[in-house]
This record gives sequence, structure tokens and C-alpha cells, in this order.
Amino acid sequence: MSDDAKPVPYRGGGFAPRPVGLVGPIVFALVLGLWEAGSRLGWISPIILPAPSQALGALADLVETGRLWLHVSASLQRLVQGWVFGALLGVLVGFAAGLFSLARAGIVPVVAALFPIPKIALLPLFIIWFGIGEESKVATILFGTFFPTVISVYGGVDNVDRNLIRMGQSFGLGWFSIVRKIVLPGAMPAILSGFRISASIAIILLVAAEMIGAEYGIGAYILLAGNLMATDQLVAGVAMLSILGLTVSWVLGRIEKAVLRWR
Amino acid sequence: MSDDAKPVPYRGGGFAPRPVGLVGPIVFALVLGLWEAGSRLGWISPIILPAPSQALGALADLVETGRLWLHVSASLQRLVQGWVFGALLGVLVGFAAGLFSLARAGIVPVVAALFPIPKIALLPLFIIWFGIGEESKVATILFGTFFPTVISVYGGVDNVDRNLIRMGQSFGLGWFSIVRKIVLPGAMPAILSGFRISASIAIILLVAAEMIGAEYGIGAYILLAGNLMATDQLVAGVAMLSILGLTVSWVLGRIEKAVLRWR
Amino acid sequence: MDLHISDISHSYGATEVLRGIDLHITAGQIVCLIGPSGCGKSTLLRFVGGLERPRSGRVVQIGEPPAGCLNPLTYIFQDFALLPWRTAAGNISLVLEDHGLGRAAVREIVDDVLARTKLTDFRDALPRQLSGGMKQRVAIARALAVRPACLLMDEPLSALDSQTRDLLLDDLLDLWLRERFTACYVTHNLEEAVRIGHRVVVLSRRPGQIREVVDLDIPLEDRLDHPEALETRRRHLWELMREEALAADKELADV
Amino acid sequence: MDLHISDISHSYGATEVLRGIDLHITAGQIVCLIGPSGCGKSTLLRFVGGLERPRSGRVVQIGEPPAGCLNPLTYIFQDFALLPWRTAAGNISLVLEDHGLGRAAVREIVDDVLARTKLTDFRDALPRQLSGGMKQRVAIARALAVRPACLLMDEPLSALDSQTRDLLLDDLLDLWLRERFTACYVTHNLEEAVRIGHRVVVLSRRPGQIREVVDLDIPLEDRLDHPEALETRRRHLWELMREEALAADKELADV
Amino acid sequence: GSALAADKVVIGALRFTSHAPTFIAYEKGYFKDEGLDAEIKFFQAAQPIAVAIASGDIDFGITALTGGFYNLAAKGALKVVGGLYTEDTKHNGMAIMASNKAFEAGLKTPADIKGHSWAMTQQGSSFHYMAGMIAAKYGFPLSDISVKPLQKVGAMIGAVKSGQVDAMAMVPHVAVPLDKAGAAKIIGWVRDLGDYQVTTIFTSTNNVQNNRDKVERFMRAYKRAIADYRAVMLDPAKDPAATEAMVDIIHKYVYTDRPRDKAAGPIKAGAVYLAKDAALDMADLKRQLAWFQAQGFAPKDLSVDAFVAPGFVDSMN
Ligand SMILES: Nc1ncnc2c1ncn2[C@@H]1O[C@H](COP(=O)(O)OP(=O)(O)OP(=O)(O)O)[C@@H](O)[C@H]1O
Ligand SMILES: Nc1ncnc2c1ncn2[C@@H]1O[C@H](COP(=O)(O)OP(=O)(O)OP(=O)(O)O)[C@@H](O)[C@H]1O
Ligand SMILES: [Mg+2]
Ligand SMILES: [Mg+2]
Repeated sequence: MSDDAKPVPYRGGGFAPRPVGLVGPIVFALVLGLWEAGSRLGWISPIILPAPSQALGALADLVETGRLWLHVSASLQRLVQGWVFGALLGVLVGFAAGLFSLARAGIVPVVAALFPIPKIALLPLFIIWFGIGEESKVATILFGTFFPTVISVYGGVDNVDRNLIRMGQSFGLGWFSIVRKIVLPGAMPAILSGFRISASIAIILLVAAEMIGAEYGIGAYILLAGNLMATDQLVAGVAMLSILGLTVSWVLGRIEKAVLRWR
Repeated sequence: MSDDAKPVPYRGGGFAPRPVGLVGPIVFALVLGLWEAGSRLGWISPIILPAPSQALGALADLVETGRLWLHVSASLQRLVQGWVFGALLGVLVGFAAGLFSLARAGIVPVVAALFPIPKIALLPLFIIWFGIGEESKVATILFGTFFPTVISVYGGVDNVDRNLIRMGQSFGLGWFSIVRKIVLPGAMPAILSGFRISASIAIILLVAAEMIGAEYGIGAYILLAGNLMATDQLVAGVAMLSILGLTVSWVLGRIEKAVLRWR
Repeated sequence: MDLHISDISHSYGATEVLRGIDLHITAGQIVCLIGPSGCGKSTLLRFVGGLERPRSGRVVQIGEPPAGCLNPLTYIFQDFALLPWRTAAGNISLVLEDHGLGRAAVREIVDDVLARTKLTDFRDALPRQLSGGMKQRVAIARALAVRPACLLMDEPLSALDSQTRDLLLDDLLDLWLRERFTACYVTHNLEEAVRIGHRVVVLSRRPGQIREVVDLDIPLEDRLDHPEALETRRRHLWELMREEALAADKELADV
Repeated sequence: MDLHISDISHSYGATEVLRGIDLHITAGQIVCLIGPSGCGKSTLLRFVGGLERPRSGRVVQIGEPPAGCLNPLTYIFQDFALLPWRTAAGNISLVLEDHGLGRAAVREIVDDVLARTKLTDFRDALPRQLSGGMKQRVAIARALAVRPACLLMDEPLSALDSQTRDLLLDDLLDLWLRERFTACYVTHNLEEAVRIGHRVVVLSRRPGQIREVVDLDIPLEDRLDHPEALETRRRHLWELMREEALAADKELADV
Repeated sequence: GSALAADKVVIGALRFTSHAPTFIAYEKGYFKDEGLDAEIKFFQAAQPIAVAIASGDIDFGITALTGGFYNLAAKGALKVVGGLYTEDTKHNGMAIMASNKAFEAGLKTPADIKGHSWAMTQQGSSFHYMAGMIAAKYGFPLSDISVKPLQKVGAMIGAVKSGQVDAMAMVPHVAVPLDKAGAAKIIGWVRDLGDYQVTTIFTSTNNVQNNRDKVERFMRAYKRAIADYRAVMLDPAKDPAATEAMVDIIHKYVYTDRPRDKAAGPIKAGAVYLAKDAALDMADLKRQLAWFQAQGFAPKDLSVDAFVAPGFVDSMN
């Protein structure tokens, strides 16, 4: 090789973040460690934030008194009911909006107008409409999950490859067959990612829902802690919600993997 | 033509909802009309829901006393500040997560853990951290808009066509040039649709934010109405939020049209 | 079953796409449609298949489709149009499920068409696991499963690389020799047209009008033995197309 | 400036993609790479352009690129890779902006390459307004703007319909006759290869190895006058490819 | 005004008639007279006022003694410096109400509340304490009342109006119109349950320790306003002109969304008894703390002395 030969300069790579194994857990550990240290050394006043160990203590208290399960099960029940019905209704209405011009023209503006209404603003009315039992709590979560589900479902239906639908029609498939076998699976990725959002919202709304005469529930626990300014319990409750959120997102991830194996 | 000739059967069409002009306004008018009629005829008890005309009356009172503008301007200010900073921070952090492996590994799990925390649960802590002035209200909205923005921005960065990035690299463009001229415009559609979501959330959080020592603001007005069980004012306030939401969505639609003209 | 297209014109909004198309597709023959990009070939095919309705003119079928025909007019699409969430076999059974044939009958048909397209080993593969050529063979198998009277093919090979394309064209020829199906075959590729077409219909650029109809009288099975004759026809078609393409490439395609 | 590829091997995870590739690209010559789908042609081209690094082996450039050359190794992509949010002129100026040439100089270069690719009238058109052929001409103009020492073309014409492809191939030939650029040209299309290549390198199916190197000694400008010679070469290449394609089409492509 | 820069004080307030002395002292310049540059910050709920004092955002607040208050006080952040709203046998105070449904079913007196549901804002709130007072007075365990935390007074009213909760306690200016309109029934008064000092005036520990003089000046001004209020509002019939003038002052802050003539009624009706000279009922404070501790809403080791700063006001007992 001649001596004015030089390798071609490398200029590719990058722009493709890859999973870096343990960084997530390390970040969490670091944050918690610093926080604990700060609390112990008095840099973080207990009024501002309790130490993680204190929050852990509050959690341990809950476990000991056996109330953890009471709170968690009450919340889970509301969450599951509200979310399932909200999501189901949302999927139905979203499909209607995705498939029929008239339904879309009616549904879309109504959803746009009602979505930004904060559920806590309506609590007094919810009490009158649905009472102070489980209904109003479930309804709060239901309303919160319904609207984003509608939006993501009709977006998903819109995004189904029209070529596949034309293919179905060209083979004389019935309308219902096309919806069931082509539109539904085609919209599934969008529906599932809509579920991710609505599940987060449902968890967020737990606190709002349990404002209404709830004795047990993570939200009620947090509210009580807030009222009593028991910041250790407050943080413990918030951590429970966080863990709940991570769990739900993990479960949905599994479901996604199973249902969308074909991708 | 022979007489056993028959036209080819038509089996296409459908599955393409088209805008049906006036249905939206008609639906709104219908719902409001039925509601008003129901209230007047006594089918809907005023305890359950005030008539739209009553809510309109409450709104008219606001206009008359000149307090409408006070409330709206106070809320708008918080909304704009909280949303702008939240979105800005979210875009920055989202870009970091979209571009750097390490940043992503640290940011994504933290966002996943903190996103489902309801802002109202943290209000007592927010007061201690940010005081009772505008800071805590702005912070509430900021936190609410930050997380969804991060998620949609890094999703958008992920979705930028890698071929375009490789093209930029193959022409020896600098890293910063690629980010500015290829990644940013490429992620713009996702960023803008993230803004749509975060703007809705910001409006929803207005009520939570104005729980903290707010004198004026649509949220404060709603809260006061809720405290006094003044349902007419409650509905009037909620309607204001609705209109605000529609307005914001319309403005974002315009911006989208302008910025994404190239699509 | 013959197809007769009479005086079809169409426009989308302000763009006139087709103007006064008259065409007869005789049973057992393959009619190739060629023409520059955007001249309305796909649109015309959609009219023939009943997927869309023209502004004016009509498409009629003359005579009954043969017995046992489940879907007289059957498409094969350029992008294969396979459901990504169904296996090869599932994609084929999809078009049979609505006919109430019973499980065993469906399975039998699926196995038969998979065998005829040499896909038996891939019956449970998902589309993403298949190469382009195999995907299009699944699409062809699916079309054969409904025993069509007429195949409507919209650039069925143009998404494939040239070697695979050649192989698949041979397969299609074999198939025609055995089954003598009727077909309307849209293509950009003049070689394909002169190899598989009994007639080649040349459309002008948009608005598409019939510019010339070229009959190729050499039987399909003998075509490869007459390379010069085919080359002459190809040259002729190429000359027709070249001016159109040159002109079309100079226009802003604002869609 | 010559390019020398020595003993390149590569695998992605468990799939071996390339094995022991040695190749020399002489300045002023067009080397065509052909091979079945998935054999690693694009991968090899990425190595040559420095966009990726092979597991083993290396690519060196011998001699300095000519003066005024802004980007010695310049790609032309199959999918054009135009920024949809920039006009034709904007897409070209994109690759000049980082070199600190000054506004006037950039504008001059942009105007010049637009004129050379007959796109002057479309300088302010957005990609979505352009036909496929025009888009690829913008991509070519962009590549010319940086005065490359060697053009790396990855199936530059395969996204176009055959008429447009032919027109653009003529344009490329004209360009070469005027500018005598060096090029590495990946294609599936044997006709393209025999029309534009000084050498044709045939790769085997995955893992890609060099199966044969065919030198075409007829000068590019005279190629059209020797149709039979070209056809013989094409036939020869076709035979080489056919077996590979046949074998490749029988494998599950699980990606 | 004085040439010297006045001391700044920030007062947290709710838009309730029971906060009237704050508005009176501000409007009549009593704070200025003491060399205080006062600023009023409004809140939507009482709880954040206590939090805001703990965080140093405001200097003085007035709220009921709730679980949240005790927990903040236990962290040493707050000090009670005076008493305010007190239930008095001869004056207007909180009413105990039954829903129409429950009333018809036999809930006619507070003693009947045993076995019924009770609406309140939050656990550990003053409404919760009132349920405790009822249970104590009529000798049944608190667990015999099923308490419903509904977060907001509006929600409580809605729940009782619609018959979903049987009983609640309510401020007089809301209770009386509800009773008159037939939406619910007044079945008794909190004042009949025993002594109860509902709200206290409090400030930050820092102020008590380092700005004692400021607190003293504030309390002087506040006592003047209380005296003005007691002179007029506790007996509106005595001097109608003075009453109307005071209503004008209060209307600047309370019921601002309603015209003056519509607001005057509720303002007058909402005039509860305020302790003379902001005197503290130490015996009751001890009683209250004991109850909250028994319920687990206040730290066990907290004593009244730890959060009451003596010396600013007299004790009633
Ligand atoms: N649904 C539609 N709405 C509006 N315009 C359309 C529609 N479908 C097709 N067109 C336009 O009609 C013209 C003809 O389209 P068509 O797809 O039939 O062309 P083609 O001959 O098949 O082109 P190609 O060779 O590129 O496939 C094009 O200009 C296209 O943009
Ligand atoms: N980044 C990557 N990661 C993993 N596998 C890859 C990657 N890029 C390419 N491959 C695989 O490497 C093999 C060669 O790919 P390459 O794109 O180089 O083939 P090719 O010859 O260009 O094919 P084609 O003719 O279809 O363009 C293929 O099997 C492909 O799936
Ligand atoms: Mg077409
Ligand atoms: Mg390739």
C-alpha cells in the first residue's frame, strides 16, 4: 500500500440510545441515598421532607397493623372497576368515532370540550349524581380514563393501513369481519399505548376519587396524611402510587409484548 | 352488449370518516337545549344540575362585576408560565433522553416513577418547597406538564428517520447541526402533539394549583363555588375551563399547520 | 366471464385522472396496462374491481363466473397487503372464513394453494419473517384460494428485486399455463408486459387516455423463444412511453 | 483518490453478513456491486463511507482528494433522504452550511448544481411536491454540491419507475462523461450494472463473499452501440445471480 | 403614618365572617397605628394557612385546631397566641343538621345521631371533633357514628341535601337558610354540647421568640378589631347604622361575588361569637388535644404548653 494511504474517517454512530443496564436502579439508589444522608445530616429539614427511612417506617407501620392490604385492595378495586369500564366505553366510543362520519363529528368536539375539565372540580356534583359510595369514586376514575381512551382509539383506527381494509373489501369480507379482523388488530398498538396513558391517569385520579368519603384506599391514606401534615406517611403513600404506576406499566408492557408479537 | 351483462358490484368505500360540517355545533346546541328544557320543566332538579341559563347568569355576574378578567388573567398567567417552563424543561430533558444513552437510562425510570404521582397529593409539600405565592401554583402546573412532555419528546426523537441522520453524517454535518436541522424538525410533529396533551393537563391542574392560597383564578372561583355548593358558578367555571381548552387546542392546531406546512 | 369497460372518465377534485377509457378483457387472456406514473392505472383497476365508482362510464361483467368461484374479481396488490398479525396460512384463511365453508374445507384449500405456491414449509411464518418474494407468493396463494374468475394485479412484482421478480414472473406464467385465468395486469415494466401480456394497453400521461393497444400474438409459452420479436415490441412500447415520461417528469406533482 | 477495501468481515450479532471482502476502487471508475437481497451490499457501502465500522478489515483512501472537495465520500441514497421540511435549494444548502463558505458562495453552488440537474425551476419546491425522479435529481444535485471525490450510490434508481429510471441513468452517464467521478454503485438491476459499470462485483448470498468480478471494457459512451455484447454480459451475470436468488428465496428471513 | 419603615406582617385569611377582625383592623388602620405594614393573603382552605406559617410565608393565621395543626406544632414551628371563635351559649354558633330523609326517619335531636352517618371535611378536622363532642355528651362510642370525609364544605352540604349523609355541623349563615328552604333540618346547636373554642390565632415560633414586640403590636391591633366587632355584630339590632357600616367593610372581603344587598344577610347571620380580647380557653384546649391524641391524630407526647405561647392574651379560666 502506498504511504499516502489513510483510513477512511469514521463519522457514523450515535443517535441510538441503548439500554444501559443498571443506571436506572443506580439513579434511584443515589437519589434515595443522598436524600437520606441529607435528612440525617440536617440539610433537609423534616418539615420540608421526611427522610426515606421515616417514610419506610410509615410503610412498615402499615404492614404491621395489617392496614396496607386494606388500603391497597380498596384502591385496586376502584382502579380496576373505573379503568375497565372507562377503557371499555372509551374503546366503543372511539371505534364509533373512528368508523362513522356522523359519530365522529358529534363525538370529537364533545370530547375536546369535556377532556380538559378537572375531575376534582366536579366532585361536589359527582357526590350528588353518584352518591358517596363506591359509585362516585369509580365514576371519577371512569371519566378520567374515558376521554383519553376515546382519543387514542380513534387515532388508532385512523392509522390502520387503508390498503389492508381495501384488500378485505376486495375479497368481499363483510363489514363486521373487516372491523374485527383488520381494523381491531391494526388499531391495537395505539389502543394499548392509550391504555398506558389512561392507566397513569387512573392512578393519578385515585386521590381525587378518594376525596369522597373514602375510609380506606391509598388516596384516602395520602389525603389523611396531608391533613395531618404527616409527611412521612404522605411520602409513603406517594411511593405506593409510584410503585403501582410502575407495576401497571410493567404489566401493560408484558401484554403489549404478547399481543403485538407479530411486530 | 349481451344480456347476461351486469355491472361489477361495488364493494369499496367507507372506513374514512369525513368532516360533517355543522354536527359539532348542533350537538352542543342540542345538549344545552335539552338540559335547559329539562331544568325548566323540573325534570332536572336544581340540586343535581343548574340550568345552563343559570350558569350563564353566574357568568354574566362575573362580567358585570368585572371580575371575569381578574380570574381569567390570573389563571392565564399561571398557565402560561407553568406550561412554558414545564414544556421547555421537558423538551430539554426529553432531548437528552432521546440523544444520550446514559441520560435515557437515568431519566426514563425516574419519569416513569414520578409521572403517576398526583399533584394534589403533593400540595402540602409544594407549599413548603415553593411557598404560597405564584411559585407553588406555577410549580404545580410545571410538574404536571413536564413529565408528559419528556415522554413525547424522547418518543419523537426516537422516531426521527435514522436515514436522514445517516445522510447528515455522510455529508460530515456536525453533531449540533444534525440535532438542530434534522432531529429537531423531525421530532416536531411529536413535540407538538405532546404539547396538546400537556396543555390539557395544565388546564386540568389549574384547579389543583389554585388550591394554594389563590385569590383570583378560574380554579379558585370553581373551588369557592364548590365550597359554597353554588352549582351555577361551578358550572360556569367549568365551562370557562372547557372554552379555554378548546381555545388552546385551536391555537395549537394553527401552530401545527404553520410549523408543519411541509407535510 | 369477460369484463367490459365502457367510456370511463374520472377526476379527483380538480385533477382529471382518466378520460374516456374503453376496454374489453376477454376471458382467459392477460391484459397489461402500462403508462407513466400517476396516469390513473391503479384508479382504473379499482373501478374494475368495484372498489371505487367512476364519475362516468361503467364496468360490466359479461357471462357468469365459473362455478365454485368465491370472489370473481380478485386483487393482487403491489405491497402484498398481508395482515402482519396473521401467519401465511392465517392470511389465506382470512378470505375464506366469511364463506361458511367449514374448518376442514378451509384447511384443505389453504394447504392446496400453499403447495401450489411452494410455501408449504412456511405456513406458520409471520409476514415479517418472510422475504419479499415469499410475501408476494402468499398474496398470490390467497388470491388463488378464492378461485377468481379474473385476477386484478397492480404492479404485483414491482416491490421485489429484479431476480425475485424474474422468478415470480416465471411462476405466474406457469400458473397461467395451467389455469388459464383472466387477468388485468398493471405494470411499469415493459419486459414484464411483453412477457406476460396477450394485449398491452398503453395509457397517456394524466389524464389517462388509451394511446395505443398492442396485441402480442405469440403464445405465452413460446415467448422466450422469440427474443427479437419481443425486443422489437418492447422498443416500440418504450418509444411510446419515453416522451410521456419525459414530459411527466417536468411537472410539479403537488398532492 | 483510490479506495482500497481489504479483508472486510462483519456480523450483526449472530448473523454473519460479510466475509473477507477485498476490493480496489480506482479513481475515475464506476464499480458496480450486485448480489442477492440481504447479502450485505448496503453494509459494505456503509463501511466504505465511514458510517459504520467493520468487525475486521479496513477501508483506506489512497492519495489526497482533489482540491475544493468538501466531502470526499458522498452518498446518494435509494430513498433520496431529503429533508421534507426543506425546499430543493434548502436541501442542497444544508450540506454546505457547515463549511463556512458564506451566503453568496453557497447560493452560487446551489444554483449551479440545480442547473446541472435541470431543476432550476423547482428550487423552492418542497420534496412532497416533487416526483420521484425529481427527488432523486435533487439528491444527486446535493451530492454534486460538495464536489465529492467518490460517489457512493445505494440503489439510487430502484425507488423509481422504469421510465424515470432510464432517463436518470442517462443523466448519470452524461454526468460521468463530463466529470469522470469515481463511484461505487450498488444495484439489483443487471441492466443498470452493465450500462454504467466499469467493473461489476458479484457478491454471493449471505454471508456476502466476492463471487466474481466482471470487467466491462467497452467505454461507457459506446455501450449503447454494442447491445449484443452487453446482453451477453447481462446473461452471464444473470446466471450467476439466479441460483443465489433461488436459494435465498427459500429461507426464512427472521429479522 | 410614621417616617420609619413599618414592620411587614402577612396575615393568612379565609373569606369567612369569622375572620372579620382581620378585615376590620386592616380597613380601620389599626395595624398601621401599631406600625405594622399588613398584607392579607387569602386561602381556599385552613390547612394551607398553618403550612404556610410553618414555611415562613406568612406571619399570622386563624384556624381551628386540627390534626394537621398539632402535627406541625409538634415539629416546633407554630405557636398559638390567642383565641377567637368560641361557642357561647348565648350567641350564634354552629348548627347541627339532619337531612330531611334522616329527620323523617327519626333523627330529631343530636342524641339520635348514634348509628347515623356524619358528614365532615376531613378526618381530624373540627367537624370530626364535633362528632366526638356529640358522642361524648350522649355517652356512646365515636365508632357508633359513621364519619364521611368529603373534603369540602360544599360537598358536605350536597351530601346532606341529597340525603346521602344523615347529619353534619354547619356554620349558621348556611344552616339557617338551608333549614328555611326545607333542604335540611337544624336539630341542635354545638354550643349546647359544652365549651368549645373553635379557632385560635397563631404565629410562627420564630416570631414569638425573636419578634415578640411585633406579635404584641399585632395582638393589640387585633383586640381593638375584636372589640369593634363584638360591639356591633353580636347584637345587630342595637345600632343598625354601625352594623351596616361594618357590613360594608366585611363585604369588601366576603361574598364579593354577590351584590351588597344579597350579601348583607349571610354576613350578619354568619356573625359568630368571638372571645373577648382574644382570650384563650386553656381548659378546652387541653380537652381538645386529649381527644385528638386519643384518636391518633396528634402526637402522644405533645402538650398544650408546647404550642401555646403565654403572655399575649388572658386565659378564660
Ligand atoms: N383517493 C384519491 N384522492 C385524490 N387523488 C387521487 C386519489 N387516488 C389517486 N389520486 C390521484 O390520481 C392520479 C392517478 O393515480 P393512480 O394511483 O391511479 O396512478 P397510477 O397510474 O397507478 O400511478 P403509479 O404508476 O404511480 O402507481 C394521481 O395523480 C393521484 O395523485
Ligand atoms: N443494523 C443492523 N443490525 C442487525 N442486522 C442488520 C443491520 N443492518 C443490516 N442487517 C442485516 O444484515 C444483512 C445485510 O443487510 P444489507 O442491508 O447490507 O443487505 P443488502 O445487500 O443491502 O440487501 P438489499 O439488497 O435488500 O438492500 C441483512 O440480513 C440485514 O438484516
Ligand atoms: Mg398505481
Ligand atoms: Mg441494501
